[in-house]
Amino acid sequence: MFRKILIANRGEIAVRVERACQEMGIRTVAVYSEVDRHALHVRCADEAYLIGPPPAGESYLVIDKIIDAARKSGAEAIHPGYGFLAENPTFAERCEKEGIKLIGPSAHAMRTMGSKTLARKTVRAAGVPVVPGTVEPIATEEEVFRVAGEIGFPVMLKATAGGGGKGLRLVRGEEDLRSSLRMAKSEAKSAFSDDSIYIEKYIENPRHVEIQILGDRHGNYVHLGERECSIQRRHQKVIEESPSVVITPQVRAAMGKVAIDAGRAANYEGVGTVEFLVDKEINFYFLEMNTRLQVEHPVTEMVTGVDIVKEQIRIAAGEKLSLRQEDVKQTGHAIECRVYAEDPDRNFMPCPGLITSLRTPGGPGVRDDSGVFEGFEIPIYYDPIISKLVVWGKDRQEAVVRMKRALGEYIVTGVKTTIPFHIRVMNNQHFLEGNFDTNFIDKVFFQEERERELPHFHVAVITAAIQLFLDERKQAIARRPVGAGEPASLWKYSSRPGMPKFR
Amino acid sequence: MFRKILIANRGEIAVRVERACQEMGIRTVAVYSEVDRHALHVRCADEAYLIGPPPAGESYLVIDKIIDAARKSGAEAIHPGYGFLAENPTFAERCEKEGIKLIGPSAHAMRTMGSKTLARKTVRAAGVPVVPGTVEPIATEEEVFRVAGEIGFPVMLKATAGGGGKGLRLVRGEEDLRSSLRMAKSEAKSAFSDDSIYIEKYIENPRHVEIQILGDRHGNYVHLGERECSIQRRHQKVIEESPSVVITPQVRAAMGKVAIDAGRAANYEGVGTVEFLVDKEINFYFLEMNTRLQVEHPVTEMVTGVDIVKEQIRIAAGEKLSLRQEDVKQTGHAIECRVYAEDPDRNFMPCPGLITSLRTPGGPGVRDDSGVFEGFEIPIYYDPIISKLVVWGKDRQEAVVRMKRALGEYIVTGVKTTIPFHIRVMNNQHFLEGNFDTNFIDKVFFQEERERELPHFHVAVITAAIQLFLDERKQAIARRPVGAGEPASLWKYSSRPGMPKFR
Amino acid sequence: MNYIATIGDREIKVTVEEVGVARYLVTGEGKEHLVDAHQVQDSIWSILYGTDSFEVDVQGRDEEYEVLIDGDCYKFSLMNEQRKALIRAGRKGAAGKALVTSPMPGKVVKLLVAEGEEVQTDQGVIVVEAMKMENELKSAVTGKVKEIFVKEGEVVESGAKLLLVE
Amino acid sequence: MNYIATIGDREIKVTVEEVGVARYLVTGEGKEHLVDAHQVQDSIWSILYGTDSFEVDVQGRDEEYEVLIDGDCYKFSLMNEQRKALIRAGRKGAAGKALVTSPMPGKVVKLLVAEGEEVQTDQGVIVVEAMKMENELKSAVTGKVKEIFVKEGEVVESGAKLLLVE
Repeated sequence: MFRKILIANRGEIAVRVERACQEMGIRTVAVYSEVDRHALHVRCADEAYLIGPPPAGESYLVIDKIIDAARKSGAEAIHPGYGFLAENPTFAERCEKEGIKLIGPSAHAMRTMGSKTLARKTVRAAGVPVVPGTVEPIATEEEVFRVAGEIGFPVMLKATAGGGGKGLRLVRGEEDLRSSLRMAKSEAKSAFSDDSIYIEKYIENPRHVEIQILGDRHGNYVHLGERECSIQRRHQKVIEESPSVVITPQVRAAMGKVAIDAGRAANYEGVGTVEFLVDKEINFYFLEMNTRLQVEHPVTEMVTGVDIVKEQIRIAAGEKLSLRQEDVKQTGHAIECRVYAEDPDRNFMPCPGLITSLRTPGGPGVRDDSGVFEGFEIPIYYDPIISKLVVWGKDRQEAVVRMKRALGEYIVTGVKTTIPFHIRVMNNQHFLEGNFDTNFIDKVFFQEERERELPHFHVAVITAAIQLFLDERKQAIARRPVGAGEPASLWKYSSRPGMPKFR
Repeated sequence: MFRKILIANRGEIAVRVERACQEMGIRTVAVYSEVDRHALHVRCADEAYLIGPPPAGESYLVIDKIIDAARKSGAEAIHPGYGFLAENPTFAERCEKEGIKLIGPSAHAMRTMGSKTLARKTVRAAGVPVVPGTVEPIATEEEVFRVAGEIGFPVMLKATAGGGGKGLRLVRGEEDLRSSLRMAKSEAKSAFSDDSIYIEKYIENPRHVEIQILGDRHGNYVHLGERECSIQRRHQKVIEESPSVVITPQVRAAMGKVAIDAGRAANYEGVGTVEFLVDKEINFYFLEMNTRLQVEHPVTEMVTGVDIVKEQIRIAAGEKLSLRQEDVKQTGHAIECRVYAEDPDRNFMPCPGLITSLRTPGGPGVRDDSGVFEGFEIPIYYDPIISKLVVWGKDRQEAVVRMKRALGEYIVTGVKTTIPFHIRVMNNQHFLEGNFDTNFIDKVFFQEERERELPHFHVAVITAAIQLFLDERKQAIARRPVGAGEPASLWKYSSRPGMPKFR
Repeated sequence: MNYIATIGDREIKVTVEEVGVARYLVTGEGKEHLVDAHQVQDSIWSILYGTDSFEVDVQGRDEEYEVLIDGDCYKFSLMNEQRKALIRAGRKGAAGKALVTSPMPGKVVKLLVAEGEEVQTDQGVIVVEAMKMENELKSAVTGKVKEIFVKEGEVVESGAKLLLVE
Repeated sequence: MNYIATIGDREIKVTVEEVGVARYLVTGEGKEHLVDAHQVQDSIWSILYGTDSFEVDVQGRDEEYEVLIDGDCYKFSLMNEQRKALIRAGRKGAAGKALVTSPMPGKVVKLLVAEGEEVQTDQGVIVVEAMKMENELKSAVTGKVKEIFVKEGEVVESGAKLLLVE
């Protein structure tokens, strides 16, 4: 087993990996940019190396700096977490060259699955069902129009190097194709410095269900069942759960087998996730394979009892899988809510800033994977994730009420967070019934929210009035010139979700 | 099912019960004394009633005030938590008279088990093995000397109404008997306003193992296995775990059967705990039965997946047990550390005060049942418990390293806490080997701690020096008169545990 | 003290009177309520509204309040009566004017309109990027782009003036 | 700046020199260390001792420090050289004197000795109750009870003088 591991990441996932290492008796090495000196992943590590200025492009994404820190610290392995260099084959090759074990799959597997088009080719050859569309990146606008015509609208434009919902555009008709292509390419360029795009038939109202697999270098594979990831906004997952209400044991077994086949097809070593689109008839189509530890891995840990990060490290150290397929049992139900520093009442605008107070939820069945603490300033340079709140219940009903309870206990002040959004989802009838697809949030939820009456308007106004009463008494506050209040009061006021109605 | 429940308690256990109620859709009513207006159990409740001045004797222990709040709020049931009125038969009778359901056993069962002597009589009749000693409270000093002579030293003096280690005295020889009796009686008087004492043979180096039982009013009983509670200081539990390393499946089954027999003997309804002393040969003797929800119930919840508080509420509502004995499975290993506002380096002196900063542990397998938040002032009037930190691991080894990891993440400043003490226990070789008994902390652990060298003395001094350097530069601090530094420096300095040695 | 809360086109008058330590008699829409209010943690208030317990997160800048209770966000403006009267005066003739400001720190990626151009309510006028997400900001009113305060590529603070529609 | 740390009967000289923002060159027992020190949360410091990362909880009142690292409590006195010299002078003739103080707020339950009585090191001299626990405080030295500052039943603050043994 490794004696020392460098974690080439930051925030909650770096902390998650450090926790696994500490429990395995492995020394941890953190890397940090200039704004992250106070960050939790630095405070909790055994060693820490400064790797440059705040922008990821000058620190967390610079291979030379990561390798240099690994060499100086004598780390035998590097855990990339997710994002940053996690699915970068060049980095994987460099690690190999330097004789440092990258905790993840081979560069070859990353390349195969990293290119959506090559991935589709590969798994299709292995008998995995895929969505109709191109398997090659598309060169010209003309070609886009031709292919779209062939497979028929609606179509999806996707960044070949894509992930995390970036460089994705749904196009319902020819008229939007040109502008959407421009946006997709520009986003892809800025996010992955690669603007190549491919096109796919768009499955109407699909569910997004994924299978977690583990594979060792001895050719053993197991799957840990599915995660239901259909609760998305702007094509980005925000709530995940396991099991999925629509997946029967038979379908689960079939998806698991296919997922493992996909893994084998790429000689996959480590932990990986095979994503599927599931239509109304519960047909499933391969969407992509993520060759990394997934943000939402904890929901699977909660229902299977398997510590996925520890397994990942053992696999990287060359050990055989510690469990066989028949050892894997799903018990109860788990849900994860991703808590971001975003304002759900202003179209999820990012809200970086200082966390002025914090109360994390506790009690039975509650797990908080956080990257912050009271007094931490969330930098503007990285994804604004605060923590992943995960609950376990003996069934879905208990898990949902428990999540609602935990979200109610969760206090984060100083920055806006998505906690209120999650509470509203937990209260939504369709969600409670498990009746949703990937369009639920954008198409259904916000509509219903707009109609909803808010119950405690008087308490809200009265509390604000008491605060104002005390403020005014404390001092006559220097006020802004008359009328300057408008911008705030006019800013998209009319379309704010959750607006109370009066009759 | 009840629509509204009043929780006649405060702190972490009140919060724990509120959580269960919220998840069951039951409205919660908190009661609070004048110092507890800001307390978490008030903030998290649906309703709250002020019941008087800080001293428990004028608020949480005043039956009329609790009943009055229940009536005003329309609560159909009262959950007493532990301590305060939890095992008070008069209160139970009053609730019955008022037509309010007390969530706990009958007054009769409380009386039977509440009097240690009557309890011993009752369970002995039911065939439960008990420790040799008196079954009646002892009237005179003379009698104490006589009985002690009969059963032979060492003997235990115990408050008949006792609990929580109060009014307990071990006497090794006749010479200490008189003074110990005085201390025991005075403590019993102040703690339970009842100074009656009984005497028992003292089992040398026993383990303390207890069985959690559930019983409904339809005569169904199950046990949820054992809790190992041998890690005690001053006869008070500080660390509990399940399962116990010394209990085999056979012994577990035998203890479980006996525990249920004890419950039946008192017509016990609700959740209860039967405590046993276990000697070197794994003979077990009935010690006492606690007719309440136990502080350490979460360790059982973690290994069985049963929400004991919810079961307790369902039983009180007249429902049948939701599980049979064969449904009960222990999975993995759980450990609880009680985090108190006490100074482990000054003989566990209570340290009430303001919590100036807080970082609660998170990640996989960690549960924190807390009653505080950053900015909360721990009152001097009640037990100084801050929280119960509980972890689950697939085996004891993982549970121990996980607890160590979680304790390391746990930051509480402003008050001294027992967190450092727990970290040291998790590092102790005997504890790691599961090789301990109820004398471990007082007799073995502190001895070994005194011998241990501390590894990071330089970092400690250097950090303090940097702080002093910055303080001095900030301002010339007004200093105290020369020599006044002595009290602190002399206070039991010589016997502080964890003193570094230099060679 | 008298306050006016404005939510959408509706106004509520609230009177606050201190009647004890952290205890207030509050009158709103004819009803009287005894409120026990403690600011327990930063912007978090523990409110006993009668005997009902609420945790209330009050965030106000200037007269605009955003209050969170049980995950619901209550947005309204609140000011004392005199102040309200002043505002009413000040508002005269400003109708149909809308300043588009940046709701977060970020970078101006693209201007979608030019000065003098006609825009409709909710028409996208500018794209601001933060944390690699492009956000299209819309005009709140119908009118003409009077002035543009920023250039493409410019980094802007939260609340920065971007452009004015009149 | 030069400091003297005293632990038991041992003294360590430490020199602190600021060499950058939150960076210090620290010399102790002949060895030099580059230390990056940030007070991140109340009394908690994040220390990079070279590249080794520590979380250090520094609690000091007057010159007495209690420092927590990984659950271990390091207790020592620390002051600058000049101050140390003064103390040395001040200490003269004070040997064998011990003031017993209350380590927590509580109530004096029982005095176990009277003024003028002879006591041994670690002999119990007074019982203080806090949170229903009786705590017997012991004398740190052998000597005679010089003065008793409290009465039975009296409520005392943390750090209150209880009695003096000389």
